[in-house]
Amino acid sequence: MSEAGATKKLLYVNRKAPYGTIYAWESLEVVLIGAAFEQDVSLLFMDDGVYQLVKGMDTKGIGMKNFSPTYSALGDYDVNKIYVDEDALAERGLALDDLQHLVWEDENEDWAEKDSIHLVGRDEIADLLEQQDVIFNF
Amino acid sequence: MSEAGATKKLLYVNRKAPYGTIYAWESLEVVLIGAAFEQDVSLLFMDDGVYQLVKGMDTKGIGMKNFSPTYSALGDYDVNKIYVDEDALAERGLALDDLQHLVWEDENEDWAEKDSIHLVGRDEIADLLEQQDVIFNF
Amino acid sequence: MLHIVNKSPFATTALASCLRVAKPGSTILLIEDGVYGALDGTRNSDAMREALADRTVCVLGADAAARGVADKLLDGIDVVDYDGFVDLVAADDGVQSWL
Amino acid sequence: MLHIVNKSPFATTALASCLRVAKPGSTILLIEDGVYGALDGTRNSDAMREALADRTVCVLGADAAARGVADKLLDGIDVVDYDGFVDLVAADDGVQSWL
Amino acid sequence: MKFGIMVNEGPYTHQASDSAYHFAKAALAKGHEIFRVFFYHDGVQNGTDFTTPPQDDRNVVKRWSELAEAHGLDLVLCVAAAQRRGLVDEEEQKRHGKSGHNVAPGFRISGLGQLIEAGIQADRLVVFGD
Amino acid sequence: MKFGIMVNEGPYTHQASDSAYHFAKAALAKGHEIFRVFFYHDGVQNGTDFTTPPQDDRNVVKRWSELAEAHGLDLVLCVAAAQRRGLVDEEEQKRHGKSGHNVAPGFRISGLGQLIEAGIQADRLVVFGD
Repeated sequence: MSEAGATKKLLYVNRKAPYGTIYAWESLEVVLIGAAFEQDVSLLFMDDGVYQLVKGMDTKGIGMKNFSPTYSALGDYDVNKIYVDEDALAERGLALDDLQHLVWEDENEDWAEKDSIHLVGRDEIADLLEQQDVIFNF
Repeated sequence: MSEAGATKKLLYVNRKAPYGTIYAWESLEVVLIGAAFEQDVSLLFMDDGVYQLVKGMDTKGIGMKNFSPTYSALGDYDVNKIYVDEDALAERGLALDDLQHLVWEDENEDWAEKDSIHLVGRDEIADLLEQQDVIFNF
Repeated sequence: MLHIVNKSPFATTALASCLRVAKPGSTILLIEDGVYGALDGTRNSDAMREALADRTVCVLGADAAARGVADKLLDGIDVVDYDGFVDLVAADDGVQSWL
Repeated sequence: MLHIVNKSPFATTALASCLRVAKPGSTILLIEDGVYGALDGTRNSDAMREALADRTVCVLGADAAARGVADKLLDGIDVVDYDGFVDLVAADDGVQSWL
Repeated sequence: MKFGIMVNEGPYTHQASDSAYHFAKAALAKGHEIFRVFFYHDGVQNGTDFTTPPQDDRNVVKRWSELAEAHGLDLVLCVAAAQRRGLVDEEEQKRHGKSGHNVAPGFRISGLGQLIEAGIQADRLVVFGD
Repeated sequence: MKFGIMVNEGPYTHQASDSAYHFAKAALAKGHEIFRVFFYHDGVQNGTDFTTPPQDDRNVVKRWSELAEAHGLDLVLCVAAAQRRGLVDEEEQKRHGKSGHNVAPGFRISGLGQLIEAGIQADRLVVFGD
């Protein structure tokens, strides 16, 4: 599994809300740096992690940097497999439309714009975890 | 309420398990220092805080100091109002007998040994919180 | 008295512990990730609606706005700023932080 | 694969989230405050008994002993030391920590 | 009114120090007095002047120092917590032979009695933590 | 087998660093290799030599330094996290004009790429945190 040069499947698991703790932001910094390594990268947002992708954040009142625009840059870094737990959304009263619309351009299809976010359920999450070579937890 | 010289009602609220985080231990250090101030002191253990008082801890395997013997010294510091949430115990399958037997000696009754731990329910906890001048949270 | 909750009800049991013992007439202030407890349409909304029947529930507006959820608050929840936070602490005669 | 849970099921939702997606045949290792999830007679015991039906559940013995609960474990739970922890990581081909 | 404030977590990782800062600032602006801000547990990390946060982020430590400077705030780091976590003033530097000292302006290291005193002397104690 | 270890919390407040240490020690004793221990978030505080914990407590920082010394462990503190939280080596001390430096023996400051590399090069990555 650790063959030099082989591409590995890397998963970043995000389960915490933004701003209350810094994990969401510092996790995103890892993803951006990690993109340069040209591995097979996925992101999973579950539990309160789904709140990281909510649109319309305005942090002026708490005096902290709003890092949420950075998510929309992920597509440019070829990070386009973003899995969101649909049950986590539902129990929080959220729909896909409450999240940022994250897209990427597929060079194999004449740069067609495609959605990066994929809603997944319990079984798909279980599979996703099992398929990885490396999981980063924050 | 902040009359100089007046005795205040101080409550230490402990809601976290020991060893996984240091709050239990460092909270106990505050209680010991605070005892010198001769205020009207109470301790409340609720939620996972009730695990702090479980007897028979043996920390050799994790290489951390077992600070639990210190609880038995609280009586000598005139800290003898120790309230434990009985519902928190019950949902954890614990009985009073699973906890350390904490006692104090009543100088007004010829140093009779008395129990420091008092089991309390929801309404008593609600009253206890309302009665305090100062609450320390950990 | 004033109860302060700074945790999401979906992550920890802090809000549930608070609601269990917060008396009628007391005030519950939701700050930081605690603001998620103030939202409508969630698994937690019924518990909060029940709290609103006999307790005052406030949310720190800056924390709700930061998280993009300021427009999703339950009816009956008061929005306060840091000045209002100070006023709540000054007005009540005790503060319990559900860390 | 190996799932590691280090939180009390009475404090956070980490164990519940883990049990929801840990597949039959996977291993769940409870460490630190996670060991409280391994105890018999608690509000959480039924969920753990259900997990034991088709998953392997281990507890780090040193963490259970530190907390004075080593004699309260559910039947069917394996006790491991740090050596056993290493073996579990080496044996399974993936590790997910439910922080 | 006289407030006491307790901060249990360090800068950046948890929002506790930010919330405490905004609370303190608002209280002072409304004419209240802050008797003391006591930093405990990882909260002592709010007092390190060794931080150099990114330009586009707030400087949590400096903000506390400036608030202390402007309002004569008493910012106290618990000595026991500071020793466990690596906060060293000039005196401790000499005693323990460290290469420097990292307590930021406006902060001082003192004992847990200062927390109890804050609880007793203030009209209200507000705790910020995790 | 080759392990990578990630530590997300600082010493003493959370057990994460203790668990990681005992895991690493056991792995080395069993003949496994530790490719790298990467300290992120508050985990960088594990690398401060400014701590002086009580005599009756373990010395978390020193324990890591000694394990590194004995086994040639690579202990890496994330530079961005270190700057936010006040970890300074001699180079950073000069650059930012601090009064000293507080990176303990055996630790080095480097970039996040070192974490990704550990994930790729190691057979297993184990994360310890809160």
